[in-house]
Amino acid sequence: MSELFHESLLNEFPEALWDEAAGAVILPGANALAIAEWLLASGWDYCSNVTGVDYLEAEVKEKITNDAGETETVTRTEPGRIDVVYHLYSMANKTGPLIIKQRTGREGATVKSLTPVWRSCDLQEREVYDLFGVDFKGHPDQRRILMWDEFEGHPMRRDYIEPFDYEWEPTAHTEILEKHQRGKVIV
Amino acid sequence: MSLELIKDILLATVPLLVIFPSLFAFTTWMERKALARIQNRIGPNKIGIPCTRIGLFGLGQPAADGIKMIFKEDIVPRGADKLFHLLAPILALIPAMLILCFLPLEFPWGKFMSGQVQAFLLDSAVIFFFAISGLATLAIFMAGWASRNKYSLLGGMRAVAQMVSYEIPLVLSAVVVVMMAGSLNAKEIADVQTGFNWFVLTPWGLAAFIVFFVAALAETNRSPFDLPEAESEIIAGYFTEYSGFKFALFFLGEYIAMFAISGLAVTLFLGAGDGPFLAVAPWLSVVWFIAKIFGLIAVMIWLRGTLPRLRVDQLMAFAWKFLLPLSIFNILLAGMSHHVTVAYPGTTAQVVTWTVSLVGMYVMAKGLDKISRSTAKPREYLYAE
Amino acid sequence: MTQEITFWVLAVIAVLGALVAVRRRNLIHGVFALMIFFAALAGLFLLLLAEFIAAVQILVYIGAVGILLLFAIMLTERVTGDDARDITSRGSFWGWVAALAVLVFLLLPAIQSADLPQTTEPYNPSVKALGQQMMNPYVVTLEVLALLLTAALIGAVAASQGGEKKKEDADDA
Amino acid sequence: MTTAAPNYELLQQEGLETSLLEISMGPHHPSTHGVFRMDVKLDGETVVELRPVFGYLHRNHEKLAENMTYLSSMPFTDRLDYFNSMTNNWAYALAAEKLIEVEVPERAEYLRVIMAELTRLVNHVTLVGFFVNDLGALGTPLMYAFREREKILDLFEQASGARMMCNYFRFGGLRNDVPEGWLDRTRELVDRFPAFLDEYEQLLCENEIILSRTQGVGNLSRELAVNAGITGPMLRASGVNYDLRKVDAYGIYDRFKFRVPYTDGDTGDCYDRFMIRMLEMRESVAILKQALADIPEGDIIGKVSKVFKPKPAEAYGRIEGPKGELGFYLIADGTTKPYRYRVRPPSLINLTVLRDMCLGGKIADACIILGSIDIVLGEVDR
Amino acid sequence: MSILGGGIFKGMAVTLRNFVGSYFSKERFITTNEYSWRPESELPQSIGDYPKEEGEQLSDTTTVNHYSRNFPMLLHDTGEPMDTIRCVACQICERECPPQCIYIEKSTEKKENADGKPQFYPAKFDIDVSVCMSCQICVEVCPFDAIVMNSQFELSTPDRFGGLLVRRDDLLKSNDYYHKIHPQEAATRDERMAADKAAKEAKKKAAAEKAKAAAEAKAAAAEAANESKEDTE
Repeated sequence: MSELFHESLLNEFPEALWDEAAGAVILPGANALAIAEWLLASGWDYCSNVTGVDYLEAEVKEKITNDAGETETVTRTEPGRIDVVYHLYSMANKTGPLIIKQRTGREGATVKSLTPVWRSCDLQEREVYDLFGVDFKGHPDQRRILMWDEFEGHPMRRDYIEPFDYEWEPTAHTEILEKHQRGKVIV
Repeated sequence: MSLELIKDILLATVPLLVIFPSLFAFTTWMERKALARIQNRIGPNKIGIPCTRIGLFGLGQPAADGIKMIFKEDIVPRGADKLFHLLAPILALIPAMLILCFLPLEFPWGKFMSGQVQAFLLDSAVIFFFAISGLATLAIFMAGWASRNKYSLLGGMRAVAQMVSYEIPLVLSAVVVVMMAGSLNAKEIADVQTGFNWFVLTPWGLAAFIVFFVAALAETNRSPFDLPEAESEIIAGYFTEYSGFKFALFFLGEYIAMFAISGLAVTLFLGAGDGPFLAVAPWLSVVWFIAKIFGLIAVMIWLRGTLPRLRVDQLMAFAWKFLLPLSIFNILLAGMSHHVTVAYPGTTAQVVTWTVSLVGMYVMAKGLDKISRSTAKPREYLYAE
Repeated sequence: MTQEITFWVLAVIAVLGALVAVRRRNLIHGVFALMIFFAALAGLFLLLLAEFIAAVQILVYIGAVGILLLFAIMLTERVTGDDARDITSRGSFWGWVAALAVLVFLLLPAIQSADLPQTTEPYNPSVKALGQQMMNPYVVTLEVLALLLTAALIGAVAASQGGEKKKEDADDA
Repeated sequence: MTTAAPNYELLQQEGLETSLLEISMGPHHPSTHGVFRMDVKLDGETVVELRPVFGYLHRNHEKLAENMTYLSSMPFTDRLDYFNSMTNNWAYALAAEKLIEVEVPERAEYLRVIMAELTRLVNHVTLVGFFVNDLGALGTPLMYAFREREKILDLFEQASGARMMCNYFRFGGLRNDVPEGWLDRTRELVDRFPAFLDEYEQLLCENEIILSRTQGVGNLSRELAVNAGITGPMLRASGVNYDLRKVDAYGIYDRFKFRVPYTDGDTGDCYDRFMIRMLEMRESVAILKQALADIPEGDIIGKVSKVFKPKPAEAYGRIEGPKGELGFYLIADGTTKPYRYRVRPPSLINLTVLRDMCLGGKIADACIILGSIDIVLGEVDR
Repeated sequence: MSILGGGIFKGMAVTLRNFVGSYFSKERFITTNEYSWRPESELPQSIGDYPKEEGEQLSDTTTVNHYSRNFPMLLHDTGEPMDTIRCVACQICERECPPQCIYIEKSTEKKENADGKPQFYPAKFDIDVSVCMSCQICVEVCPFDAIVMNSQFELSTPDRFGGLLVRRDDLLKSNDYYHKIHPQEAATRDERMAADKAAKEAKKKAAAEKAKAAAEAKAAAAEAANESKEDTE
């Protein structure tokens, strides 16, 4: 049922986009909350999973048929973005996942919080705020959940650099670690 | 100062100070072994004869604990009230030791062979017993307050509330026996029960014994009522901030109080020192007395291994709404059955009063139970294919 | 001979306990000192072979009144007792004068004129006799006292219950 | 973490009612099942305010997985909910198998169900033991639970090599076949388990003290449970018949006939949660009997290379773990390492309603409500 | 429960049954550890008379057979350890190890190994046992069956720094020791290795024949070609 459902969602709210690769509906920033309420009303009563995904600035080579008809590869820089992915299920009629995403830029990332609609997003949105730095508008109690409050930075971002660990003591394992550090490049 | 008097007093009190702490050591071993066996474990079996491998079923464990406690560092929290922090364990121990003297134990040596002169052959022994055992409440409160720690404060408050409200059913259930025995003196109560007509074998005696035993459990903070030291809620309650020998003193106090209260239960209900073969060897009465005490303590350990803990408000409701009315009703029953048997001598009246009081007691208990705990019963569940 | 020694020891403990109870700044220490005073008093009763009264003294005064005081201190706010409020005793001079006056004009004459009974026959108190007494001549006073106490008990419960009622009404409204 | 360290002074309140006692039932507390802290404000014994604090066991499991191949992060899934390593592995294997086409042989499917149901028994029996231990029974039910758990852990050790950190599932099947004689030992254990369950129920289910302590405590309504994303036995105790073994019918659960116990939703308190787990154990025994009866011979793992490069795609695999719905959300970007690896922790999400259930109750109730939610801090903090 | 306190008495009956049962039925008294790959007679009856020889550890006796695993060990076939070592220092296990606790330094020159082929060998092979989480990933990814899980767990050392870094020579254990502690697993592993070797020989023989056949065919074709050339001249 969920495959068909996103058609009715799209024609209900034309401004929502459909991301074919991930099979997800991308909610526009403006009325994300309204769409969420509509979804809750139409049976999607259980929001199982809220995830933050961080995409860095990346060059994307695409084959496009330019005006002359042949295909040539054009490198386009994809701007960095953070997705907040919600997996919705319906406990009432036991139907499969409906995936909705909210997209925001990497600097000053702000997204509508869906906790007023589904309370299960409460702690998970706090975790995305804590580890990704996404500010959820309308979240009842937005604090750091896993890190201690005086912690700066957001560890799950791809470009996060660990602070120098001054309490670290050299042990026999150090040479092993240095060898692995040399060999491994954090992507 | 006649030396004779000093000798008598020493002969009466020193055995108490020697025998009961050693019984305390044995009880700690017994408790740990029994609890272990209930939980299918072995329990302490390594410490037997020092510097050898002979385990001797772990009988050396209490000695080892004692030595460990002596050498453990005694930490006093900075904010604590030093004087009262020190006084609390001592005050917990003194009343426990004191009430041991009121038990009608005739030690078989010296002049007391004939048993007439006993250190504290007081007329109002039972009232002294309850008066002095009330002091333990003070000690626990003092410990809770002096440690300046939130958890021990909670533990202290719970302890005071619990012991104050369980002392009344305790006293009232003892009143029945005193009424029937006609005297407050422990020795006379014991004499009335010689020859196997123990009070526990009469219906109102049995009811009073059950109420007394449950209230005694609460008085010594044992199993279903061990709220002051509820480790799952308030860490260790009033003795959270105690370590080293003060901690051991608290335990000594608790166990000796357990001995004392079960000793009184034995005196009042189970015919202190009364048992077979007394004619042959009168000194057997001490053995029977201590055997009965260990019987009661075994039941306490058994309860500790089985039952979870009550909540504070349920504890209070149980005392005021269940035990208290029950013990008052029991006094009425005892009075009624006494006068009926006096008025109509003969076995038919005896049988009638016994059945009436037994049935009445049970109906009253069921009624009270229904009022206080009406909704709690096992439920049925649905199944989905 | 031993009676005199124990009497003086108990008397001194009692007086000291009372003094500490009055002078101590920390209220909790004060209450516990008061209890030591009660205990010494019970000891004196024992000396007079009135063991029932001694037992009741311990049971009622230390067991109930003492704990009542502790509860009172516990439940009232900001009287934890160890903060540094100094007890000023401004008019201590006039206090001494009043005490001396009471001693000289009231106590001393009373002690001289009282004729203490010098009985010699052994006095053996027994609880049974006390019980008998309480039953036949004084049974009425006993019942009245019992009623009075029950009324007080019910009153106390109503008073504390009342508090909750008011609060509950406030919450419901 | 709270911002300023909560002041431990007695709060000075105006007026005459007693001051609030602020206690931090801190990371080091006997009944918080691990390093979990609750800042509790008490009025006497009643809980006025309760704030859970997480993060003491946080080691950023998800960032670790982004720098390792799919196979290398399988042993780390054991450390999520360290009571049920087999079901953690299965959830991760299920999600990864959606990324790559691999056909899981019959024997492996049967063994997966057997291992998962044995883990459910271990988890429920130990949880009931800890729950009653919080109630105050000095360890006796817990010791009986551990005695049974020992037998099952020995079976895990003989099958996978380790008692708790089994690391036994692989993408497309299992790491190695069970040694011979293992299935008979499991059949013997499963036959003896109902007798133990009867004794356990006789000890616990009609005990008046447990009845009066747990009934009416920590009520969770059906609507709040669904809205707060509660899953697992806690949800079924609040009256919603939602069990992923029946809804998704992943693996070969549709071949087994078993029942799902739930309530009619009018109470949903600690006693229901405790009883639902006791009844679920009997259903797991029923499944085990059927699975052990008709397990076929055959190889144990499908054709898949140890280090593989899945096509760029997203996959969300979820299973009915003993604590609730355990989900893995993997985003593959064509390399040997997952681009994003997200764990949906049932313990953390079930804690959303802890505050709603504890307010108004006593401090003793707060402990057993936390016990009835059944959290493991490895999964809460990841 | 009809009678008052019925549930509590039932519960007490259970604990009494367990109390009595713990003295009689073995079912209620599982504390002895009866898993060991050594016969019963060789097991130590009390802690007093063990370990017998110097260096032998108690853990050699009380380990679970089949697949119990603790820390890895390097295997060498029968004979002098360094000659018959199986590991060729290909460093796959070092790369795949999740907690990264293996450290290998490849030898510069090659050495004859068991079946005569010159191979590299690990000059240094250290495992930091304090970091290893005994997850057996290294055993799975090793193509030469050179590393296997040992079930010895008495590795405590007073020295916190170097003590827990187990060197190559302590890791090396013989294959028949492996057969002793994990009989079934060792057996399946040896069968599989034998089967692979046989398959390899068969493939090599087949390849050789094919190569010979192809050579003959080429030679025949060459002869046919130059015969046809001779015809055409």
